[in-house]
Amino acid sequence: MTIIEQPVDTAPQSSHRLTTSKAMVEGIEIEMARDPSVIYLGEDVGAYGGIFSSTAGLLDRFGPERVLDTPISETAFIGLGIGAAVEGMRPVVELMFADFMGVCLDQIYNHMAKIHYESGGNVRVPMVLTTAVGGGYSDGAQHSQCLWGTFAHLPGMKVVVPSNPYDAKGLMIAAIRDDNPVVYMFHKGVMGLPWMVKNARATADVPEGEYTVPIGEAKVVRPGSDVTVVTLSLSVHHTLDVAETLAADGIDVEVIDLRSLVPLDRETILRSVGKTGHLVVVDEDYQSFGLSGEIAATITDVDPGMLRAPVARVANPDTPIPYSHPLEYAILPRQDRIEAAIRRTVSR
Amino acid sequence: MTIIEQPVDTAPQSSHRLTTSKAMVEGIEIEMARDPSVIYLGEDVGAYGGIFSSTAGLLDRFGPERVLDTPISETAFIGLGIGAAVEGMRPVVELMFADFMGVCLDQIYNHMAKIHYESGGNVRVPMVLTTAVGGGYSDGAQHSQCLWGTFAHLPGMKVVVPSNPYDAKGLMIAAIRDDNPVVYMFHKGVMGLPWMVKNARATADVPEGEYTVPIGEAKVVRPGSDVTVVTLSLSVHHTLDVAETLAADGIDVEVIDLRSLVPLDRETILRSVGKTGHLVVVDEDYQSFGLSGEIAATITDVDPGMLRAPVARVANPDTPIPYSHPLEYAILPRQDRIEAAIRRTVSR
Amino acid sequence: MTTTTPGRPHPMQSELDGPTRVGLYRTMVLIRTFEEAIRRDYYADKGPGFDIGKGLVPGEMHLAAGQEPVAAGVCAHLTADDAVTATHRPHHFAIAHGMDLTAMAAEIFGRETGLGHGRGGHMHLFDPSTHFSCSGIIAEGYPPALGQAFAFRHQGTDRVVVAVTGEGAANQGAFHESLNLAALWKLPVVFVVEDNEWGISVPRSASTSVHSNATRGVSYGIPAERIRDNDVEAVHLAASQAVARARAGEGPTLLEVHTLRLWGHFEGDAQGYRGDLDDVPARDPIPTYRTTLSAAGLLDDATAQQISDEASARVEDAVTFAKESPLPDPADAGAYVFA
Amino acid sequence: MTTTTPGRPHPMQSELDGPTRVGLYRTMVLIRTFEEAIRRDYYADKGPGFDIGKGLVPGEMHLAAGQEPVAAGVCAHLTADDAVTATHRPHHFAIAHGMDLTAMAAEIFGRETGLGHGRGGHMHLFDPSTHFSCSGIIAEGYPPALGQAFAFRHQGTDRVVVAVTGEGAANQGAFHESLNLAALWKLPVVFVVEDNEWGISVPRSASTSVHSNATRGVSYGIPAERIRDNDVEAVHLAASQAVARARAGEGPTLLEVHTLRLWGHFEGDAQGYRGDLDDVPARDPIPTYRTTLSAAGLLDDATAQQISDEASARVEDAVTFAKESPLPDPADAGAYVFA
Ligand SMILES: Cc1ncc(C[n+]2csc(CCOP(=O)(O)OP(=O)(O)O)c2C)c(N)n1
Ligand SMILES: Cc1ncc(C[n+]2csc(CCOP(=O)(O)OP(=O)(O)O)c2C)c(N)n1
Ligand SMILES: [Mg+2]
Ligand SMILES: [Mg+2]
Repeated sequence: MTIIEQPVDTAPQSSHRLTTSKAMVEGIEIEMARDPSVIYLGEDVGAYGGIFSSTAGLLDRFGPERVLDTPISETAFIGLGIGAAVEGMRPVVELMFADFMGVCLDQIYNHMAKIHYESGGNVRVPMVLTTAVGGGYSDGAQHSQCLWGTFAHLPGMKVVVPSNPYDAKGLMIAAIRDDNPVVYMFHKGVMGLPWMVKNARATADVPEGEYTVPIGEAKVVRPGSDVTVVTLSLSVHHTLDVAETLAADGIDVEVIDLRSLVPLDRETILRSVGKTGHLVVVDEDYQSFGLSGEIAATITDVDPGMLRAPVARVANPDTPIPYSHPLEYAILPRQDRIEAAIRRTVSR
Repeated sequence: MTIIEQPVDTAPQSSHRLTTSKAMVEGIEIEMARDPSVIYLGEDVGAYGGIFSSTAGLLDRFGPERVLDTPISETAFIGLGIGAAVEGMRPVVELMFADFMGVCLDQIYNHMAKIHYESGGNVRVPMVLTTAVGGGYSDGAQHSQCLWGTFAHLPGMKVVVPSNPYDAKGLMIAAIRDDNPVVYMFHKGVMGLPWMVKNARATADVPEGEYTVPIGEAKVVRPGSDVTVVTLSLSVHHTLDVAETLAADGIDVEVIDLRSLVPLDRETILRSVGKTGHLVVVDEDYQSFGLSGEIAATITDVDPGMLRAPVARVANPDTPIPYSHPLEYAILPRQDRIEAAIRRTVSR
Repeated sequence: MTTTTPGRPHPMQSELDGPTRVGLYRTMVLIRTFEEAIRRDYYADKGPGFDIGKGLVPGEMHLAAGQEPVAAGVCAHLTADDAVTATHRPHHFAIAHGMDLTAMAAEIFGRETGLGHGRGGHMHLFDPSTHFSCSGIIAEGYPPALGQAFAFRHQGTDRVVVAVTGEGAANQGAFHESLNLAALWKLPVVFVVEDNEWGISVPRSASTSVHSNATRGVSYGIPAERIRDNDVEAVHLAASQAVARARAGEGPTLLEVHTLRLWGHFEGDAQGYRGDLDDVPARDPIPTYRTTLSAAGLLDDATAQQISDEASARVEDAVTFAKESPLPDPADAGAYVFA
Repeated sequence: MTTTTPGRPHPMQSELDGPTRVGLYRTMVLIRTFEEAIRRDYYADKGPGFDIGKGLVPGEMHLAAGQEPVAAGVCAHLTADDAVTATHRPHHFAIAHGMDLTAMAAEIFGRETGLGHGRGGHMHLFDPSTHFSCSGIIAEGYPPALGQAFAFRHQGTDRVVVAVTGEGAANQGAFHESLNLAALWKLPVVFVVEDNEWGISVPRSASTSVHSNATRGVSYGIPAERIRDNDVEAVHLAASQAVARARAGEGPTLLEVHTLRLWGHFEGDAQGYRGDLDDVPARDPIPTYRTTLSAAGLLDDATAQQISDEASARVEDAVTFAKESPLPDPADAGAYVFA
């Protein structure tokens, strides 16, 4: 991490109290130590330690043979990851921002994701593609997107999206050990970076040593009875904030952190909506043709009668992400919009 | 058209009886004749006339200054279209298969689609991106995809998907005249190509001269009272086939051809489902995180109570498209699956 | 190596020994025999008329007739431990690299016994036992080749990778990125550009700003060579040096071979755009090489016949196996999405 | 032109006249003054601590201090009818090409009066009146530049386009595709590579397989030149020839300028990875050029002060205008998605 560093938290704390970024790195580190076939490649992942601190310390520990700075050639180095995976390695490859998918999507969706199928199961591509997502700090239309709807739409790759330190580590270890390509999307706003707005839940106790969070299992992060909010990533935290506020008003919100988009844990969603009868989806990606529709359809696939009110979708309203702060906050699914949507939904 | 040519139809017919591909070309031709700033560029669009006959005859009529064969450099020539549009031209640029979006998506979604917004409306990008979609002829996982869900998810570009000669011409003229980027996705199976399986509705009477089909208006191509099928492109024809079969059994199917995905004509969908209470979505794209979910959400956004049965989604079940014919037909939304879904839906 | 090729010695004064030369011929004949059989069965049942989606072998079919010298000359230096990544036009490299004809044919016929259980098809042949793969997306086979090379070196072996594209594909971004990265990291890759002068209907002069892609080696600081005249022995020689460099850890080489697309871009292509069609048959490299070898006293008619018969027998066995194999069960279409 | 640059005449024997030389200096000073003001206001309100999303100017901020010679030397040959496409580090080119400082500053401050009504931000400056645009995606500004050039020629004008990237970006596929297509179609583009030796934390030696991108011109059959020493007059000279070629219909040229990243990749970058930091201040091209001009008797202290004062006045006017302008109305966030 090179951007003006500040001490994270000086209060006495358990030795395993980590930010999300450090938990993510710890997961990588454990696997690199355990399995010599794990390497990490990408732009500025060496001496810099990752623009969003996804690799801090790895170069020092594992050296330049296993932690590799690449040229700005995403097609070449993601492809390199694919070929290395095919030949038995377990590469973790970083696409610095998910927004850059457009220069290398062919390697991702036509190769990484399809080789296993095209080979009739004879070739495996056990690689992890890590990538930073999300806005909220005025980085403009090409550096703030979530785009998980796009990755999840295209078959053959798993997609995980941790929202907190525990999941960040456990999903990373699970992703590296998975025999399939796994896209690991981390929101800059959950990483606990010293140079971004502070998120209280971005630092937490994390077990030492290895453990996995199973890919494909959502988590009910707050049980509730009145309304189900299905969400992920940074929006989990905004939603939890709102749930606390609403609890004071007697509105009991159940919050589901999807954690994985592919496979999607439809059971957990159905169980919750079966109980609450009210569904709000909070999604920082573009609204149409994406995640929020898929969650609605998860219910209508089975029984639209479960829904006692319209499904509220709190997402980016199909707008490129504006630079100017008030505009950006207007299109992001933040506390104000989430709260309004929940109130509207439970009142019907 | 170079692939083994055969006479299309020798029966006496109106002089405006055209295949979809010829109707598409006629639309381009009218606009090129009318407006010297319209050019067409892409791979094999000159002497070859377009791999799927999207440009047959244009080189002869307009010459190599306006109908340009490009190198296989999609990023460069789509970008070229963008820059030319910014400077006042109206380029039509062909991406030979939508499947190739991965090598050039950045120009498409981060530039073509966003420049207008980023410029605060000061720069316009009036270009058309034409591209062939769809499978059904064993072209494998990298040459058979529809992917319209991906294009429609990313904001700033209109997306149109004609299913027949009339719409192909009218939407082409509308797209070229639109001041926004328009993605024009034509299914190989609706083009009426002599070397593909014949589709009865791929040849039809088309008005001579100019007319437009408004972008953003769906069309009820078959009115019915029992169930609404929302679909597009080749699937419209499969659905109409099934509707005829089911009519004999007293099941009255309303078929909506979306024609445009962006903007999406939600009114027409809501009006129909409001009437029938039953919804089936037929979509040749991947099922999850795409079009079919968005259509379901169009209802749940407003009133899930409109739905008297689960929404049936007949789509590609999130599988890369297999080469072998029986496998491919198993994953495509063809008549058998459409019929079963409609029967299941109306029986609930 | 230099970026342009000085005149090669006439094949009569070949540097190669007789068995090697006959071996190259045998490989070329096997490839052609396979392609002719596929072509025959491709058209066998497309009617009435021509429906690309019909028949024993549906879909697009890109055959490599005329380009056998490239595959034969290059792959002669490889073992099954080395990798090859090819293009939408992959059969010649697959065969030259030793792919099992039976599983290959079965895949092309879409059978459950095929390399990919019928999931891949002719543009998607994956064979772990020869480390062979290919892709239908132009130039996008290059990047994964880098990774195979990286793994081979990381694993402490001297295995190499051959990565193939056409001259049209060399104008795609992936070409540039791959050559730069391979050069920078000195990866054991031999990049092969098959210049058959056409990218579908577009001639090289309309796609490529320079006459030869060998010129482009200098952009990456790597040796590059253009092999003229579709000459299998010249390919063999150049490839032997390139493969040796890669094995020795000296990094990548770029080889461009000026070859010939004997048939259409894909089957069904009437090639109306092509002015040189009349000359093409005379440039067929197989009869030419046969003449050379017989003039050198290495190939009498009987041996040639025997080579041809052997090839036919192997190919027809493979095709028969394919045709007799079961089609995949539609109920299994969703298998193999995930491991 | 050759791919390597022979030693340039010492600036004392400049081929340029006095007013031109002072004009170049004036442009460089204006740029630097603007960047310093932005830097000041960038940090003005990021606290407590440093929160990148806070303050008058939030978000990433890539400043071009040290690279002024490139923009000043190239844009001296352009009029507002010519186009420039720049990168994530665009201010120096925007200013040298004559962008209105007021609307530019207002955009950077995210105001409704900005060039893009606050929608774009510092990486997305679009100015139809100077045909200026930029992009935050590496090398992806090149392809649209081809289209502007195409349109200019199609419209029968002799207008040209300057397209800029960094040396890191030159390893991206878009670079290769764009140079090939521009060369093939002889488009009036001048490609400029700013080699500041770094792509964020990665030195050129770890990203680029050759020492100079000028080497790569040969891959496209176009003239290419590397300008050493961050020398504004050498840039001016090379650009004059390149722009003249483009205007005359002779096609594109590739110019690489060896320049200097005086500050971090973006603001907040502590540059711990950078070993040359101590030497950097002494390589600042502005004081160096000032010394040259004053030695040549062209710039006394009073004139220098006047240039600096004028620049400050213009910049502070622009910044004041920006700060006093209204922020956009959140209710309008959805405007301008479609025309
Ligand atoms: C990215 C991409 N663009 C376009 C195509 C369509 N396409 C398939 S083969 C081909 C021509 C390839 O020419 P070349 O590289 O010379 O190979 P050849 O066919 O001559 O062997 C084209 C344009 C593709 N498959 N991928
Ligand atoms: C396709 C893409 N990959 C990565 C990035 C992230 N990124 C932004 S600037 C930069 C370094 C660019 O280096 P260079 O081209 O030398 O320009 P400089 O910053 O030195 O001006 C990188 C990697 C990006 N914006 N786009
Ligand atoms: Mg070719
Ligand atoms: Mg740089």
